[in-house]
Amino acid sequence: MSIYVSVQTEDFTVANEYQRLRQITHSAGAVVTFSGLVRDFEVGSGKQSQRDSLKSLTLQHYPEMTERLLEEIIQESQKRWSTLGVTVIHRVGRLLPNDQIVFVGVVSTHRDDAFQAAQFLMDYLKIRATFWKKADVDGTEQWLEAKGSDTAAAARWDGSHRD
Amino acid sequence: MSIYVSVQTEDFTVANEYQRLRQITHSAGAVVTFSGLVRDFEVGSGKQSQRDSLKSLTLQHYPEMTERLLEEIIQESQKRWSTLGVTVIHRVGRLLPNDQIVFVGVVSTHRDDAFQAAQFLMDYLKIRATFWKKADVDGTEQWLEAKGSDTAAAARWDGSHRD
Amino acid sequence: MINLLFFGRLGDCALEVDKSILYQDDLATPLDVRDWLAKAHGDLGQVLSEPQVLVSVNKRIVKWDHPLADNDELAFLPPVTGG
Amino acid sequence: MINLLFFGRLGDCALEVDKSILYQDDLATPLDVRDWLAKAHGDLGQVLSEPQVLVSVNKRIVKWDHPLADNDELAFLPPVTGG
Repeated sequence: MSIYVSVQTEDFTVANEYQRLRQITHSAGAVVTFSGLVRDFEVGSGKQSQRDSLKSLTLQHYPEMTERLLEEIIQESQKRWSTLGVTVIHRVGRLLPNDQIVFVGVVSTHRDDAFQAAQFLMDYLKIRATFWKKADVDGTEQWLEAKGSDTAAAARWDGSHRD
Repeated sequence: MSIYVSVQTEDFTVANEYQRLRQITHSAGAVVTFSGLVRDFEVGSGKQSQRDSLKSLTLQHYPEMTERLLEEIIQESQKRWSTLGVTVIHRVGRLLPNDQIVFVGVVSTHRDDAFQAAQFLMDYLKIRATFWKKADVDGTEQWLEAKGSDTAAAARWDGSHRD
Repeated sequence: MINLLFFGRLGDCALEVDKSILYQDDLATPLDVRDWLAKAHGDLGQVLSEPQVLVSVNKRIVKWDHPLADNDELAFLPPVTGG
Repeated sequence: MINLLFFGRLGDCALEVDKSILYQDDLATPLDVRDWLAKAHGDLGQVLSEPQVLVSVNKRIVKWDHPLADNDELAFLPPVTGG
Protein backbone atom coordinates (compact mmCIF):
# COMPACT_ATOMS: atom_id res chain seq x y z
CA MET A 1 0.00 0.00 0.00
CA SER A 2 1.46 3.30 -1.12
CA ILE A 3 0.24 6.62 0.28
CA TYR A 4 0.90 10.12 -1.04
CA VAL A 5 -0.47 13.14 0.82
CA SER A 6 0.20 16.76 -0.04
CA VAL A 7 -1.17 20.12 1.07
CA GLN A 8 0.14 22.65 -1.39
CA THR A 9 -0.43 26.03 -2.98
CA GLU A 10 0.61 24.75 -6.42
CA ASP A 11 -1.87 23.23 -8.82
CA PHE A 12 -1.83 19.47 -9.42
CA THR A 13 -1.96 17.56 -12.68
CA VAL A 14 -4.45 14.71 -12.86
CA ALA A 15 -2.38 13.06 -15.59
CA ASN A 16 0.68 12.85 -13.32
CA GLU A 17 -1.32 11.66 -10.34
CA TYR A 18 -3.01 9.00 -12.46
CA GLN A 19 0.37 7.76 -13.70
CA ARG A 20 1.75 7.67 -10.17
CA LEU A 21 -1.16 5.50 -9.03
CA ARG A 22 -1.07 3.26 -12.06
CA GLN A 23 2.61 2.55 -11.67
CA ILE A 24 2.40 1.44 -8.04
CA THR A 25 1.72 -2.18 -8.93
CA HIS A 26 0.97 -4.55 -11.78
CA SER A 27 -1.94 -5.94 -9.77
CA ALA A 28 -3.84 -2.73 -10.44
CA GLY A 29 -7.21 -3.35 -12.04
CA ALA A 30 -8.99 -0.09 -11.25
CA VAL A 31 -7.99 3.53 -10.78
CA VAL A 32 -10.57 6.03 -9.55
CA THR A 33 -9.78 9.73 -9.43
CA PHE A 34 -11.83 12.51 -7.94
CA SER A 35 -11.06 16.14 -8.71
CA GLY A 36 -12.88 18.93 -6.96
CA LEU A 37 -13.13 22.29 -8.72
CA VAL A 38 -13.98 25.71 -7.32
CA ARG A 39 -17.51 26.48 -8.44
CA ASP A 40 -18.62 30.00 -9.19
CA PHE A 41 -21.48 29.62 -6.75
CA GLU A 42 -19.66 27.98 -3.89
CA VAL A 43 -21.13 30.41 -1.37
CA GLY A 44 -24.22 29.64 0.67
CA SER A 45 -26.37 26.70 -0.28
CA GLY A 46 -26.55 27.28 -4.02
CA LYS A 47 -28.69 30.37 -3.86
CA GLN A 48 -29.24 31.57 -7.40
CA SER A 49 -28.77 35.18 -6.36
CA GLN A 50 -25.17 34.47 -5.45
CA ARG A 51 -24.31 32.66 -8.65
CA ASP A 52 -21.42 34.09 -10.62
CA SER A 53 -20.51 36.40 -7.78
CA LEU A 54 -17.63 34.41 -6.29
CA LYS A 55 -14.38 36.15 -7.17
CA SER A 56 -12.00 33.90 -5.25
CA LEU A 57 -11.65 31.38 -2.46
CA THR A 58 -8.84 31.52 0.04
CA LEU A 59 -8.00 28.31 1.85
CA GLN A 60 -6.30 28.21 5.21
CA HIS A 61 -5.17 25.05 6.97
CA TYR A 62 -3.36 23.91 10.09
CA PRO A 63 0.06 22.73 8.86
CA GLU A 64 1.20 19.31 10.09
CA MET A 65 -2.16 18.65 11.72
CA THR A 66 -3.89 18.57 8.34
CA GLU A 67 -1.39 16.15 6.83
CA ARG A 68 -1.63 13.87 9.86
CA LEU A 69 -5.43 13.90 9.76
CA LEU A 70 -5.40 13.09 6.04
CA GLU A 71 -3.11 10.14 6.73
CA GLU A 72 -5.44 8.98 9.50
CA ILE A 73 -8.42 9.16 7.15
CA ILE A 74 -6.51 7.09 4.60
CA GLN A 75 -5.63 4.53 7.27
CA GLU A 76 -9.29 4.39 8.24
CA SER A 77 -10.19 3.71 4.59
CA GLN A 78 -7.68 0.85 4.50
CA LYS A 79 -9.54 -0.91 7.29
CA ARG A 80 -12.64 -0.94 5.14
CA TRP A 81 -11.44 -1.52 1.58
CA SER A 82 -8.61 -3.32 -0.09
CA THR A 83 -6.59 -0.66 -1.88
CA LEU A 84 -3.10 -0.68 -3.37
CA GLY A 85 -2.42 3.04 -3.38
CA VAL A 86 -4.05 6.28 -2.29
CA THR A 87 -3.25 9.90 -3.14
CA VAL A 88 -4.79 12.93 -1.46
CA ILE A 89 -3.81 16.43 -2.56
CA HIS A 90 -5.46 19.55 -1.21
CA ARG A 91 -4.61 23.04 -2.32
CA VAL A 92 -4.44 26.04 0.00
CA GLY A 93 -4.05 29.75 -0.63
CA ARG A 94 -6.05 31.80 -3.11
CA LEU A 95 -8.05 29.96 -5.77
CA LEU A 96 -10.27 31.19 -8.58
CA PRO A 97 -13.52 29.78 -9.97
CA ASN A 98 -12.88 26.61 -11.98
CA ASP A 99 -9.50 26.04 -10.30
CA GLN A 100 -8.72 22.56 -9.08
CA ILE A 101 -8.93 22.43 -5.30
CA VAL A 102 -8.75 18.79 -4.20
CA PHE A 103 -7.66 15.46 -5.66
CA VAL A 104 -8.32 11.97 -4.35
CA GLY A 105 -7.03 8.97 -6.27
CA VAL A 106 -7.26 5.29 -5.41
CA VAL A 107 -5.83 2.24 -7.16
CA SER A 108 -7.13 -1.22 -6.31
CA THR A 109 -7.50 -4.69 -7.73
CA HIS A 110 -11.30 -4.53 -7.94
CA ARG A 111 -13.30 -1.49 -8.94
CA ASP A 112 -15.64 -1.40 -5.95
CA ASP A 113 -12.78 -0.86 -3.51
CA ALA A 114 -11.46 2.10 -5.48
CA PHE A 115 -14.88 3.72 -5.90
CA GLN A 116 -15.92 3.27 -2.29
CA ALA A 117 -12.59 4.29 -0.79
CA ALA A 118 -12.40 7.45 -2.93
CA GLN A 119 -15.90 8.48 -1.94
CA PHE A 120 -15.22 7.72 1.73
CA LEU A 121 -12.00 9.75 1.63
CA MET A 122 -13.79 12.78 0.17
CA ASP A 123 -16.62 12.52 2.67
CA TYR A 124 -14.30 12.33 5.67
CA LEU A 125 -11.83 14.87 4.39
CA LYS A 126 -14.70 17.37 4.26
CA ILE A 127 -15.64 17.00 7.91
CA ARG A 128 -12.34 16.06 9.51
CA ALA A 129 -9.38 17.72 7.82
CA THR A 130 -8.38 21.14 9.15
CA PHE A 131 -9.13 23.40 6.18
CA TRP A 132 -11.10 26.63 6.24
CA LYS A 133 -12.45 28.49 3.22
CA LYS A 134 -12.91 32.22 2.93
CA ALA A 135 -14.88 33.49 -0.07
CA ASP A 136 -14.48 36.82 -1.81
CA VAL A 137 -17.96 37.64 -3.03
CA ASP A 138 -17.85 40.84 -5.03
CA GLY A 139 -15.15 42.28 -2.82
CA THR A 140 -16.64 41.19 0.50
CA GLU A 141 -14.73 38.44 2.27
CA GLN A 142 -16.60 35.90 4.35
CA TRP A 143 -15.69 32.61 5.95
CA LEU A 144 -17.80 29.72 4.67
CA GLU A 145 -19.99 27.78 7.06
CA ALA A 146 -19.75 24.00 7.34
CA LYS A 147 -22.54 22.26 5.46
CA GLY A 148 -24.93 19.88 7.14
CA SER A 149 -24.96 17.81 3.94
CA ASP A 150 -21.26 17.07 4.44
CA THR A 151 -21.87 15.72 7.92
CA ALA A 152 -24.70 13.60 6.55
CA ALA A 153 -22.48 12.31 3.73
CA ALA A 154 -19.81 11.16 6.16
CA ALA A 155 -22.39 9.61 8.50
CA ARG A 156 -23.42 7.10 5.83
CA TRP A 157 -20.15 5.23 6.39
CA ASP A 158 -20.89 4.67 10.07
CA GLY A 159 -21.57 1.15 11.19
CA SER A 160 -19.94 -1.95 9.87
CA HIS A 161 -21.35 -2.21 6.36
CA ARG A 162 -18.80 -2.30 3.56
CA ASP A 163 -21.25 -1.20 0.89
CA MET B 1 -25.42 17.40 -20.81
CA SER B 2 -22.56 16.32 -23.05
CA ILE B 3 -21.98 12.66 -23.95
CA TYR B 4 -18.93 11.09 -25.55
CA VAL B 5 -18.90 7.37 -26.36
CA SER B 6 -16.15 5.53 -28.18
CA VAL B 7 -15.33 1.89 -28.86
CA GLN B 8 -11.81 1.86 -30.21
CA THR B 9 -8.67 -0.18 -30.66
CA GLU B 10 -6.42 2.78 -29.79
CA ASP B 11 -5.40 3.57 -26.25
CA PHE B 12 -6.96 6.52 -24.46
CA THR B 13 -5.30 9.24 -22.40
CA VAL B 14 -6.85 9.99 -19.01
CA ALA B 15 -5.37 13.50 -19.10
CA ASN B 16 -7.20 14.34 -22.34
CA GLU B 17 -10.46 12.81 -21.18
CA TYR B 18 -10.24 14.70 -17.90
CA GLN B 19 -9.68 17.97 -19.75
CA ARG B 20 -12.59 17.27 -22.07
CA LEU B 21 -14.92 16.74 -19.10
CA ARG B 22 -13.61 19.71 -17.17
CA GLN B 23 -14.12 22.07 -20.07
CA ILE B 24 -17.76 21.17 -20.66
CA THR B 25 -19.04 23.77 -18.23
CA HIS B 26 -18.01 26.28 -15.59
CA SER B 27 -20.62 24.81 -13.25
CA ALA B 28 -18.41 21.76 -12.81
CA GLY B 29 -17.62 21.03 -9.20
CA ALA B 30 -16.60 17.40 -9.40
CA VAL B 31 -14.94 15.14 -11.94
CA VAL B 32 -14.73 11.40 -11.29
CA THR B 33 -12.75 9.16 -13.60
CA PHE B 34 -12.60 5.39 -13.59
CA SER B 35 -9.92 3.55 -15.55
CA GLY B 36 -9.96 -0.21 -15.84
CA LEU B 37 -6.67 -1.99 -16.46
CA VAL B 38 -5.99 -5.51 -17.72
CA ARG B 39 -4.85 -7.52 -14.74
CA ASP B 40 -2.35 -10.30 -15.08
CA PHE B 41 -4.75 -12.69 -13.37
CA GLU B 42 -7.93 -11.75 -15.16
CA VAL B 43 -8.77 -15.39 -15.86
CA GLY B 44 -11.12 -17.41 -13.69
CA SER B 45 -12.06 -16.14 -10.28
CA GLY B 46 -8.65 -15.13 -9.05
CA LYS B 47 -7.21 -18.61 -8.75
CA GLN B 48 -3.62 -18.26 -7.59
CA SER B 49 -2.47 -20.96 -9.97
CA GLN B 50 -3.47 -18.81 -12.92
CA ARG B 51 -1.78 -15.67 -11.68
CA ASP B 52 0.83 -14.21 -13.99
CA SER B 53 -0.15 -16.57 -16.75
CA LEU B 54 -2.30 -14.20 -18.80
CA LYS B 55 -0.42 -13.28 -21.97
CA SER B 56 -3.11 -11.18 -23.61
CA LEU B 57 -6.80 -10.40 -23.78
CA THR B 58 -8.66 -10.04 -27.05
CA LEU B 59 -11.87 -8.06 -26.99
CA GLN B 60 -14.62 -8.51 -29.51
CA HIS B 61 -17.74 -6.39 -29.70
CA TYR B 62 -20.87 -5.94 -31.79
CA PRO B 63 -20.30 -2.68 -33.69
CA GLU B 64 -23.15 -0.15 -33.61
CA MET B 65 -25.07 -2.23 -31.08
CA THR B 66 -22.39 -1.64 -28.44
CA GLU B 67 -22.32 2.12 -28.95
CA ARG B 68 -26.11 2.30 -28.81
CA LEU B 69 -26.22 0.24 -25.62
CA LEU B 70 -23.57 2.44 -24.02
CA GLU B 71 -25.64 5.51 -24.88
CA GLU B 72 -28.72 3.88 -23.38
CA ILE B 73 -26.83 3.12 -20.18
CA ILE B 74 -25.73 6.75 -20.00
CA GLN B 75 -29.32 7.92 -20.53
CA GLU B 76 -30.42 5.59 -17.76
CA SER B 77 -27.80 7.16 -15.46
CA GLN B 78 -29.14 10.63 -16.28
CA LYS B 79 -32.55 9.67 -14.93
CA ARG B 80 -30.95 8.92 -11.60
CA TRP B 81 -28.24 11.53 -11.14
CA SER B 82 -27.65 15.08 -12.14
CA THR B 83 -24.58 15.07 -14.36
CA LEU B 84 -23.14 17.64 -16.74
CA GLY B 85 -21.06 15.36 -18.93
CA VAL B 86 -20.28 11.66 -19.33
CA THR B 87 -17.54 9.89 -21.27
CA VAL B 88 -17.36 6.15 -21.88
CA ILE B 89 -14.47 4.66 -23.83
CA HIS B 90 -13.99 0.94 -24.27
CA ARG B 91 -11.09 -0.63 -26.11
CA VAL B 92 -11.36 -3.67 -28.33
CA GLY B 93 -8.79 -5.85 -30.04
CA ARG B 94 -5.71 -7.34 -28.42
CA LEU B 95 -4.61 -5.96 -25.04
CA LEU B 96 -1.72 -6.85 -22.78
CA PRO B 97 -1.53 -7.02 -18.98
CA ASN B 98 -1.55 -3.53 -17.45
CA ASP B 99 -3.08 -1.99 -20.59
CA GLN B 100 -5.96 0.40 -20.14
CA ILE B 101 -9.19 -1.27 -21.20
CA VAL B 102 -12.09 0.97 -20.17
CA PHE B 103 -12.63 4.58 -19.13
CA VAL B 104 -15.68 6.14 -17.52
CA GLY B 105 -15.65 9.83 -16.64
CA VAL B 106 -18.41 11.96 -15.15
CA VAL B 107 -18.53 15.69 -14.43
CA SER B 108 -21.22 17.08 -12.14
CA THR B 109 -21.96 19.98 -9.85
CA HIS B 110 -21.94 17.87 -6.69
CA ARG B 111 -19.56 15.04 -5.98
CA ASP B 112 -22.12 12.40 -5.10
CA ASP B 113 -23.70 12.52 -8.55
CA ALA B 114 -20.34 11.99 -10.25
CA PHE B 115 -19.31 9.14 -7.95
CA GLN B 116 -22.64 7.33 -8.14
CA ALA B 117 -23.13 7.78 -11.88
CA ALA B 118 -19.60 6.55 -12.65
CA GLN B 119 -20.07 3.46 -10.52
CA PHE B 120 -23.50 2.78 -12.02
CA LEU B 121 -22.11 3.13 -15.56
CA MET B 122 -19.35 0.63 -14.86
CA ASP B 123 -21.73 -1.84 -13.25
CA TYR B 124 -24.21 -1.73 -16.15
CA LEU B 125 -21.59 -1.64 -18.86
CA LYS B 126 -20.28 -4.94 -17.48
CA ILE B 127 -23.58 -6.77 -17.79
CA ARG B 128 -25.24 -4.99 -20.71
CA ALA B 129 -22.75 -3.82 -23.32
CA THR B 130 -21.91 -6.30 -26.08
CA PHE B 131 -18.24 -7.04 -25.41
CA TRP B 132 -16.62 -10.45 -25.16
CA LYS B 133 -13.16 -11.22 -23.82
CA LYS B 134 -10.89 -14.01 -24.94
CA ALA B 135 -7.81 -14.71 -22.83
CA ASP B 136 -4.51 -16.12 -23.99
CA VAL B 137 -3.26 -18.10 -21.03
CA ASP B 138 0.17 -19.46 -21.81
CA GLY B 139 -0.71 -19.97 -25.45
CA THR B 140 -4.17 -21.43 -24.87
CA GLU B 141 -7.05 -19.18 -25.87
CA GLN B 142 -10.28 -19.30 -23.93
CA TRP B 143 -13.38 -17.11 -23.82
CA LEU B 144 -14.00 -15.68 -20.38
CA GLU B 145 -17.19 -16.51 -18.54
CA ALA B 146 -19.50 -13.81 -17.20
CA LYS B 147 -19.04 -13.26 -13.48
CA GLY B 148 -21.89 -13.60 -11.03
CA SER B 149 -20.36 -10.76 -9.03
CA ASP B 150 -20.96 -8.40 -11.96
CA THR B 151 -24.65 -9.29 -12.07
CA ALA B 152 -24.83 -8.72 -8.33
CA ALA B 153 -23.08 -5.36 -8.64
CA ALA B 154 -25.58 -4.13 -11.21
CA ALA B 155 -28.52 -5.44 -9.19
CA ARG B 156 -27.73 -3.05 -6.34
CA TRP B 157 -29.05 -0.16 -8.45
CA ASP B 158 -32.48 -1.75 -8.84
CA GLY B 159 -35.37 -0.06 -7.15
CA SER B 160 -35.90 3.61 -6.70
CA HIS B 161 -33.19 4.53 -4.23
CA ARG B 162 -30.79 7.21 -5.39
CA ASP B 163 -28.10 6.29 -2.92
CA MET C 1 -31.30 -13.38 -47.07
CA ILE C 2 -30.81 -13.61 -43.33
CA ASN C 3 -27.34 -12.60 -42.15
CA LEU C 4 -26.07 -14.60 -39.21
CA LEU C 5 -23.60 -13.44 -36.58
CA PHE C 6 -22.14 -15.48 -33.75
CA PHE C 7 -20.28 -13.69 -30.97
CA GLY C 8 -17.80 -14.78 -28.35
CA ARG C 9 -17.41 -18.51 -27.87
CA LEU C 10 -20.43 -19.12 -30.11
CA GLY C 11 -18.28 -17.97 -33.02
CA ASP C 12 -15.81 -20.81 -32.38
CA CYS C 13 -18.64 -23.33 -32.75
CA ALA C 14 -19.95 -21.73 -35.92
CA LEU C 15 -16.80 -21.63 -38.01
CA GLU C 16 -18.29 -24.03 -40.59
CA VAL C 17 -21.66 -22.33 -40.77
CA ASP C 18 -22.69 -20.32 -43.84
CA LYS C 19 -23.31 -16.83 -42.41
CA SER C 20 -25.84 -15.95 -45.07
CA ILE C 21 -28.98 -18.05 -45.36
CA LEU C 22 -31.91 -17.81 -47.71
CA TYR C 23 -34.95 -16.13 -46.20
CA GLN C 24 -37.76 -18.70 -46.35
CA ASP C 25 -41.12 -19.41 -44.79
CA ASP C 26 -39.99 -22.22 -42.51
CA LEU C 27 -37.28 -19.99 -40.97
CA ALA C 28 -39.77 -17.47 -39.61
CA THR C 29 -38.17 -16.85 -36.17
CA PRO C 30 -34.73 -17.02 -34.49
CA LEU C 31 -35.93 -20.24 -32.86
CA ASP C 32 -36.58 -21.77 -36.30
CA VAL C 33 -33.10 -20.76 -37.41
CA ARG C 34 -31.56 -22.22 -34.28
CA ASP C 35 -33.36 -25.54 -34.78
CA TRP C 36 -32.38 -25.58 -38.44
CA LEU C 37 -28.71 -24.93 -37.53
CA ALA C 38 -28.85 -27.68 -34.90
CA LYS C 39 -29.78 -30.27 -37.52
CA ALA C 40 -26.55 -29.80 -39.46
CA HIS C 41 -24.34 -28.71 -36.54
CA GLY C 42 -25.28 -30.55 -33.36
CA ASP C 43 -22.60 -28.92 -31.18
CA LEU C 44 -23.65 -25.44 -32.28
CA GLY C 45 -27.32 -26.24 -31.68
CA GLN C 46 -26.43 -27.28 -28.16
CA VAL C 47 -24.54 -24.09 -27.22
CA LEU C 48 -27.17 -21.87 -28.86
CA SER C 49 -29.81 -23.55 -26.67
CA GLU C 50 -28.09 -22.63 -23.42
CA PRO C 51 -30.47 -20.46 -21.41
CA GLN C 52 -28.00 -17.54 -21.10
CA VAL C 53 -27.69 -17.12 -24.87
CA LEU C 54 -29.58 -14.09 -26.18
CA VAL C 55 -30.64 -13.32 -29.69
CA SER C 56 -30.85 -9.98 -31.48
CA VAL C 57 -32.42 -8.93 -34.76
CA ASN C 58 -30.99 -5.84 -36.41
CA LYS C 59 -28.99 -5.11 -33.25
CA ARG C 60 -31.95 -5.18 -30.88
CA ILE C 61 -32.38 -7.96 -28.34
CA VAL C 62 -35.56 -9.87 -29.21
CA LYS C 63 -37.46 -12.94 -28.05
CA TRP C 64 -36.82 -16.25 -29.77
CA ASP C 65 -40.22 -16.09 -31.48
CA HIS C 66 -39.60 -12.63 -33.00
CA PRO C 67 -40.75 -12.64 -36.66
CA LEU C 68 -37.89 -12.50 -39.15
CA ALA C 69 -37.98 -10.44 -42.34
CA ASP C 70 -35.83 -10.62 -45.45
CA ASN C 71 -32.40 -9.00 -45.00
CA ASP C 72 -32.56 -9.16 -41.22
CA GLU C 73 -29.32 -9.41 -39.27
CA LEU C 74 -29.67 -12.20 -36.73
CA ALA C 75 -27.04 -12.40 -34.00
CA PHE C 76 -26.47 -14.97 -31.27
CA LEU C 77 -24.95 -13.49 -28.12
CA PRO C 78 -23.42 -15.36 -25.20
CA PRO C 79 -23.22 -13.56 -21.81
CA VAL C 80 -21.17 -10.39 -22.21
CA THR C 81 -17.83 -9.99 -20.46
CA GLY C 82 -16.75 -6.40 -21.06
CA GLY C 83 -15.47 -3.75 -18.70
CA MET D 1 4.72 30.06 27.22
CA ILE D 2 1.50 28.85 25.64
CA ASN D 3 1.27 29.56 21.92
CA LEU D 4 -2.22 30.42 20.73
CA LEU D 5 -3.63 29.81 17.25
CA PHE D 6 -7.04 30.86 15.96
CA PHE D 7 -8.27 29.41 12.68
CA GLY D 8 -10.91 30.44 10.17
CA ARG D 9 -13.32 33.12 11.32
CA LEU D 10 -11.95 32.83 14.86
CA GLY D 11 -8.79 34.46 13.57
CA ASP D 12 -10.72 37.57 12.53
CA CYS D 13 -11.95 37.96 16.12
CA ALA D 14 -8.50 37.45 17.60
CA LEU D 15 -6.50 40.04 15.66
CA GLU D 16 -5.76 42.04 18.82
CA VAL D 17 -4.87 39.06 20.96
CA ASP D 18 -1.29 38.38 21.99
CA LYS D 19 -0.61 34.92 20.51
CA SER D 20 1.96 34.03 23.13
CA ILE D 21 0.86 33.93 26.76
CA LEU D 22 2.79 33.15 29.88
CA TYR D 23 2.27 29.61 31.17
CA GLN D 24 0.84 29.97 34.66
CA ASP D 25 -1.07 27.96 37.26
CA ASP D 26 -4.43 29.62 36.74
CA LEU D 27 -4.34 28.85 33.00
CA ALA D 28 -4.25 25.10 33.52
CA THR D 29 -6.68 24.05 30.75
CA PRO D 30 -7.99 25.34 27.38
CA LEU D 31 -11.17 26.29 29.22
CA ASP D 32 -9.18 28.50 31.61
CA VAL D 33 -7.50 30.18 28.63
CA ARG D 34 -10.82 30.74 26.94
CA ASP D 35 -12.32 32.30 30.04
CA TRP D 36 -9.24 34.47 30.48
CA LEU D 37 -9.43 35.64 26.84
CA ALA D 38 -13.14 36.40 27.25
CA LYS D 39 -12.39 38.85 30.05
CA ALA D 40 -10.35 41.14 27.80
CA HIS D 41 -12.07 40.33 24.48
CA GLY D 42 -15.79 39.76 24.97
CA ASP D 43 -16.54 39.10 21.29
CA LEU D 44 -13.80 36.52 21.04
CA GLY D 45 -14.94 34.82 24.24
CA GLN D 46 -18.39 34.52 22.75
CA VAL D 47 -17.34 32.87 19.47
CA LEU D 48 -14.89 30.56 21.25
CA SER D 49 -17.78 29.37 23.42
CA GLU D 50 -19.91 28.25 20.49
CA PRO D 51 -20.52 24.50 20.84
CA GLN D 52 -19.04 23.67 17.40
CA VAL D 53 -15.65 25.16 18.25
CA LEU D 54 -13.01 22.52 18.94
CA VAL D 55 -9.72 22.91 20.71
CA SER D 56 -6.41 21.17 20.06
CA VAL D 57 -3.20 20.96 22.02
CA ASN D 58 -0.03 20.27 20.06
CA LYS D 59 -2.14 19.49 16.99
CA ARG D 60 -4.33 16.87 18.70
CA ILE D 61 -8.00 17.53 19.38
CA VAL D 62 -8.52 17.51 23.16
CA LYS D 63 -11.27 18.16 25.67
CA TRP D 64 -11.61 21.60 27.16
CA ASP D 65 -10.29 20.33 30.50
CA HIS D 66 -7.10 18.87 29.02
CA PRO D 67 -4.13 19.83 31.22
CA LEU D 68 -1.80 22.36 29.63
CA ALA D 69 1.99 22.22 29.91
CA ASP D 70 4.61 24.89 29.27
CA ASN D 71 5.33 25.42 25.56
CA ASP D 72 2.07 23.81 24.46
CA GLU D 73 0.50 24.95 21.20
CA LEU D 74 -3.17 25.64 21.85
CA ALA D 75 -5.42 26.09 18.80
CA PHE D 76 -9.07 27.05 18.49
CA LEU D 77 -10.80 25.46 15.52
CA PRO D 78 -14.18 26.39 14.03
CA PRO D 79 -15.99 23.76 11.94
CA VAL D 80 -13.81 22.79 8.97
CA THR D 81 -14.84 23.59 5.40
CA GLY D 82 -12.31 21.87 3.16
CA GLY D 83 -12.77 19.68 0.14
